[in-house]
Amino acid sequence: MNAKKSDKLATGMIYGLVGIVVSILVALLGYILYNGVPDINWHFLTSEAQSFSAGGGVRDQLFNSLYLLVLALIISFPIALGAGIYLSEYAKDNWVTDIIRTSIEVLSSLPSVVVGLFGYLLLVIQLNMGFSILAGAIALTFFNLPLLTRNIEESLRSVPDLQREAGTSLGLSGWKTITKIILPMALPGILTGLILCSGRIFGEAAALIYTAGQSAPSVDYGNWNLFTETSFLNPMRPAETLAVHIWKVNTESVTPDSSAISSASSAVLIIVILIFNLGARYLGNKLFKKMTASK
Amino acid sequence: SNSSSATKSSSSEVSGKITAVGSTALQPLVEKAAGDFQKDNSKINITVQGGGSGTGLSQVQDGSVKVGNSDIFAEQKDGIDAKKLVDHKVAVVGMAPVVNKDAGVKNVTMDQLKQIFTGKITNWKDLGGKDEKITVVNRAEGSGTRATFESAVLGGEKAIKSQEQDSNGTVQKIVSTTPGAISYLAFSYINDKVEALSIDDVKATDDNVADNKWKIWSYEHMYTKGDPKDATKKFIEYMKSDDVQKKLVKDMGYISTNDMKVQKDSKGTVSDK
Amino acid sequence: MDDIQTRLQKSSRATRQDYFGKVICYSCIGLIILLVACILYFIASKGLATFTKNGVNFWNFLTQSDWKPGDVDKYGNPQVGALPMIVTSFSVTILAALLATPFAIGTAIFMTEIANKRGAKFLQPVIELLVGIPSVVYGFIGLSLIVPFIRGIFGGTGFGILSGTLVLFVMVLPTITSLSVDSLKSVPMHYRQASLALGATRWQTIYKVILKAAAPGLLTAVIFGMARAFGEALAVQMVIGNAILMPKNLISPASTLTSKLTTEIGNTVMGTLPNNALWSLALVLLFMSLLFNLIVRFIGRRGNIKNER
Amino acid sequence: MKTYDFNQQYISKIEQEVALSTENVQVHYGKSHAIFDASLDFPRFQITSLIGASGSGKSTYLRCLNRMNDRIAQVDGKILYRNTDINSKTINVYEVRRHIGMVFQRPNPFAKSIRENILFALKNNGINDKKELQERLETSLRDAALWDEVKDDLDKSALALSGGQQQRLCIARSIAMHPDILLLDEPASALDPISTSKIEETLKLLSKSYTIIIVTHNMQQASRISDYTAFFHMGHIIEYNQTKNIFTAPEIKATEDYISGDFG
Amino acid sequence: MKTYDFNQQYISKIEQEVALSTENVQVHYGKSHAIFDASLDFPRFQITSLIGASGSGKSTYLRCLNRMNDRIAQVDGKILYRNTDINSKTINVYEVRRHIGMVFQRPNPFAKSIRENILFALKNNGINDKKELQERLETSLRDAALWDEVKDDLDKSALALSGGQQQRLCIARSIAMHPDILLLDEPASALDPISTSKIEETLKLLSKSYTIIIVTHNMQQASRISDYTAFFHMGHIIEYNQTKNIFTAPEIKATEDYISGDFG
Ligand SMILES: Nc1ncnc2c1ncn2[C@@H]1O[C@H](COP(=O)(O)OP(=O)(O)OP(=O)(O)O)[C@@H](O)[C@H]1O
Ligand SMILES: Nc1ncnc2c1ncn2[C@@H]1O[C@H](COP(=O)(O)OP(=O)(O)OP(=O)(O)O)[C@@H](O)[C@H]1O
Ligand SMILES: [Mg+2]
Ligand SMILES: [Mg+2]
Repeated sequence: MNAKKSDKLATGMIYGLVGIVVSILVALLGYILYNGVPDINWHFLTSEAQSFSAGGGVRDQLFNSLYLLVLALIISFPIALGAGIYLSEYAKDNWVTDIIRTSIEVLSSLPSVVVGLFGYLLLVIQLNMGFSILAGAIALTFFNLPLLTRNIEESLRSVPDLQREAGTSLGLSGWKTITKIILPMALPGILTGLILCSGRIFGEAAALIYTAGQSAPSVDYGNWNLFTETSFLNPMRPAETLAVHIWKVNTESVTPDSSAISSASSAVLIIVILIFNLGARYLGNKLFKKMTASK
Repeated sequence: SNSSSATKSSSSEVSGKITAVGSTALQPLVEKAAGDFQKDNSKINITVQGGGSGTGLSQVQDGSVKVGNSDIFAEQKDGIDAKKLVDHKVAVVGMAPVVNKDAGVKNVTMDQLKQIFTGKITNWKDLGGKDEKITVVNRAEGSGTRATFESAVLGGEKAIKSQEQDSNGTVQKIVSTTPGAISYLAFSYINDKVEALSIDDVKATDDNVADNKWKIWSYEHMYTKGDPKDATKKFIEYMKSDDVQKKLVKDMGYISTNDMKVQKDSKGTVSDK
Repeated sequence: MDDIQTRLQKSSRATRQDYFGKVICYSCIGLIILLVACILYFIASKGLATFTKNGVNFWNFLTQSDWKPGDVDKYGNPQVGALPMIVTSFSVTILAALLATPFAIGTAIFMTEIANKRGAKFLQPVIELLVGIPSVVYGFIGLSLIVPFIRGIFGGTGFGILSGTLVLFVMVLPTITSLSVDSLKSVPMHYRQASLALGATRWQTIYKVILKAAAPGLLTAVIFGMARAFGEALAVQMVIGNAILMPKNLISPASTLTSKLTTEIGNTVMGTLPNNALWSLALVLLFMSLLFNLIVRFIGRRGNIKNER
Repeated sequence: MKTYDFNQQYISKIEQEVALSTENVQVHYGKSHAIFDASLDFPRFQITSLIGASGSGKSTYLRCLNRMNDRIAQVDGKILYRNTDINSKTINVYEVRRHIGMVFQRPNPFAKSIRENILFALKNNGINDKKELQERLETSLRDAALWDEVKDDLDKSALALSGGQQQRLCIARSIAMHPDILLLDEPASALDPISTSKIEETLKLLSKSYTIIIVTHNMQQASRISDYTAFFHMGHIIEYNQTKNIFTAPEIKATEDYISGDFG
Repeated sequence: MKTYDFNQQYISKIEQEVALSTENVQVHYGKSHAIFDASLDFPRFQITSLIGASGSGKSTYLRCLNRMNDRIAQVDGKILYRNTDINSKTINVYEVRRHIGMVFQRPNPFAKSIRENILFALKNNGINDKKELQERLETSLRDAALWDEVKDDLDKSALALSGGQQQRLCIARSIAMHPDILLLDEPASALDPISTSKIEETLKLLSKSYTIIIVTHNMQQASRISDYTAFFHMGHIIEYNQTKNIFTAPEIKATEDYISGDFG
């Protein structure tokens, strides 16, 4: 019965660990939501931020965060997909691949400040983008790429080789096999990775302070022409995101209600991520079912 | 557009794009002013960003931005050629030592303050307060606030190695929650969660700053590379106008340059205006 | 017949597709490499300037503990000693990883091997949610909850390595957990079947079969967590105290490479020693993460060889 | 495919000692009903084979017998082993599986060395004596007709073996545990005739001291080695009898059709 | 296991038209030599079976014939198809595989619906005509003896089928491509006798217009369906001849031993 006892013991230990983790998580989320949710209201979500009087909102910051997220994903996902496919399907097991992997991992462990400053010097100054959403999105891409790439590679790898053989033996090109057979099967895993990355993008501040900027000039939400200065879609305008706003409010703001704004913004941020997570999960499941026709 | 447009200063035909980068402390003021300014000057587009005084000065020196915001004199910064830059002082900021409320001290002498920050006095009871260790929280090395404080208080001596924070908000929070903590804050960040000390029985008020009874203050600068032109010139004029100085500057907790009875140069020498 | 013969020799849609795919993938990977090379060059050129242009002694940089790039010591040499920050960075990272790993892997095991579908379904989004909480928020929660807590228990100011470790622990927990879950999930189902059919208990199966098969993945997960801890700035900066002192214990104020970097970079002027010195810190960060990666790679390879033989 | 009347079935009573029996076992995969009311007695120290068309539920049923379906399917009914209902919630499933070993349709060796594959479960079981381990290693590999091929490569990864070799390793792994009952799900479908016949001989030998239940598609195999045979059809056990009766004079039409569909 | 003299081999010449032939094919997995000097001619519109013990290299050899070993192993020598050496680097391997289809030992349907499994490759091949697709879908499933079981569930996921059903689906998928040559690696090892015999009939029918090469462990199967048989032993092709000769009067001792090791 020794084995059974140690099984019980280990299971108990795992339950203990999970219990602690869950209580930390719940306490943390509870703390943020408890402090923040009472201050969230329609006005808060739909009005502009105020620099020194009370009653400011986060409309622009919220939109900027979402817009930046979408833009960053549009830029980074295809690159990461290509790189992930390369690593899982084409890369040979040699030193070149080793170097590639190492450099990707190094990229992922760069501190955000460094990436932000690099983005600042390269994009904002050198390439003359100015403080802009585009510069911010590209800076975020630097973070995203290693995470996404790795995740995509691993999801692809977890698809059994039998599937590759099936495709290959039917005379399908490697590319078709990968994109039409392997990729759909790897989709749920890829989606999880995407969600994780989106979360990071949403919460990232340090890299954006120097690239997307920390002010949110008011924009015209009716102006759909993205080449005009005031359009909300103009990728060349500076844009303070929600996370940067939280940072700014906490560090330098003189508004009397700064702590309420900061807690409410944090809560909004988390709620948005939650909605995003659940939505993506639902969508992913549907997509998977559709692509694989399983019931 | 060239110099001819600069002469018609009130016409709204002036157009252009201004980027102002630098001091995070000054950012809200400039940002707000820029917003108001653009209501009447729709062709001028102004972007205001933080990044720190050092960043502001180096960018304006490189010509990457039109305006560099700084809370430190360009002369005081290594690596900046102050001669190439033109200083526009847009506000005055007063700073006061703040302590955690339960230290039990409300007034210190300038010398005591110096001894605290150089590590010679380490307990509040030496100053008539509670028996509690003094926790010094300094500001980030190289920041304008620290430079101002040290030149006014330390007189050339070195501060002890201690905690450092780079923003008013964080310092305020740390001082208000850490027993025995002392640091210094711009007037606008002082609230009832922390105790602002008087120095030599002089209270930290705007009026005392205006006639230099209160010694710890500095300017907020907007630097341009050479004399400002066109849109930039118009905007800086606006910053110095009564619209901004009488209202916005006060609202943000700064002191208007117009109210000052004295002036300070980059070496810290104070003279009557 | 001839038709087929020529078709065998000629390229077809499939070859073109494959070529197309290869071009795309190689370009993507090329782009990433280019990017990494750019960043490396950028950081190296700035960070090395401290030693080449400003004449700081590299050995002193690594072993001395006075950090005053603006001043000179009595011999007229700039005082640029990064040792306290290097030590602190290492300490918080390793401590946070040590603390987080059992919790993260335990949770991952729970989610993949023990929990029913509903339990895992509940935990997963919650954990993913945590990744999205901004560093600033972690920092402020640390400042409002952890620092007073540590102060209450151990005395002192509450700022220091311990507070930094605790904040980082919570921050890297979700990262390590979700990556561990992925690697556990990728262990083939039939390993579990085989082990169970032999009468192994669930724990024996987990411990001897699944964890072993997933070991490289788990190691990577931990390293990723460490990388995140290493590079984290805003949150640590708020709770560690930012004092450039050799850490004497876990509760005295200290400063990490990143916290120093974040605090000061805005106040320095590009091209001057104080600025370059900060870039040297970034270079150290980069170098250390490179080192970590190489160690992992080495361990991973040894593990593989043992498995295959 | 013809449809048959499932009420028409012929389950013969077992005269000998019964090692394992099921009573009204039902299996559901979600909502789909895979096994209907399966009641069988497995005689001790005999080989029973389960035959039937692909998809008829043989694997599903077999997997119930040592609780391998626990997390996959909903299993109702009783499974009696040593007067205990091992399908009850309170049962120690590990102990069950230790006494009722299983070999799967697809070879599933661990990504360990050949030696470790065999010794893994033994060590788990607290057997640490070097000599005993070595001895079990050798005999189990011999019994599975694998010893000669791998004896010099015991520390090679099991994954480097061919499919057939892998399967024989899995059999060896199970035998090494000295189980009471051995369940085999088409263990020979990936084996060549020589290995197959060796395995069959082994099973024959083992049946002197073990109870063996084997799923097979191979009619000859069933008729050659098994004492009893159960015929599955669409989730129902249609006929169960001594193998010689089943193959010479099946009682039920469905069985006869299936067997004669064969190519004797 | 006895050791034989590998120089002693008997490879009969093919009189008929040759559909595919190999010349001195060598296969290495890294440093280990898996196939030695394999030279065979496969007659057109005939079934050739490859037999031999587990691990003797049958799968390895078969996989060379449509370049499935490209990324796994080092294959040297010539493989001639329509007067072209399809083992050359410049060959369009996709085109090769389109004409030389393959069915594997383990069923590997796509995670798609049954319909999509069949139609996917066809559509990729540029066949878009609805009627043609529907027709190929049905005939291929019929030929693989699966139509009756799945005709009402064509949009169900293929992964929900049982192992045997999955394998038949894979055969159908290959047939639907109308290949020239069909390679099968123990396609029936997971099938029940009824399906197996249906498949065998299908193969027989297909051999009127296709060249078929099949690896099998089942001696009866080999003797029943194939016209030619090649016997593999430890990476060498020891004997190759008409099936009836191989099974009645093998020339080489190793072959005889293997076949008589069987249980007729
Ligand atoms: N994991 C599963 N989930 C859902 N349905 C399943 C699962 N496994 C099997 N089935 C279904 O249960 C039925 C019986 O399958 P089972 O695998 O037991 O058949 P079998 O007799 O072993 O067939 P084969 O001879 O092909 O192995 C089949 O209809 C199959 O589709
Ligand atoms: N991917 C691989 N890597 C290394 N060695 C391999 C690989 N696949 C097979 N081998 C080795 O090559 C030899 C031939 O294996 P192969 O799978 O071709 O045998 P087989 O005749 O098909 O056997 P079976 O009847 O068991 O399927 C074996 O010794 C095997 O260990
Ligand atoms: Mg089965
Ligand atoms: Mg094989």
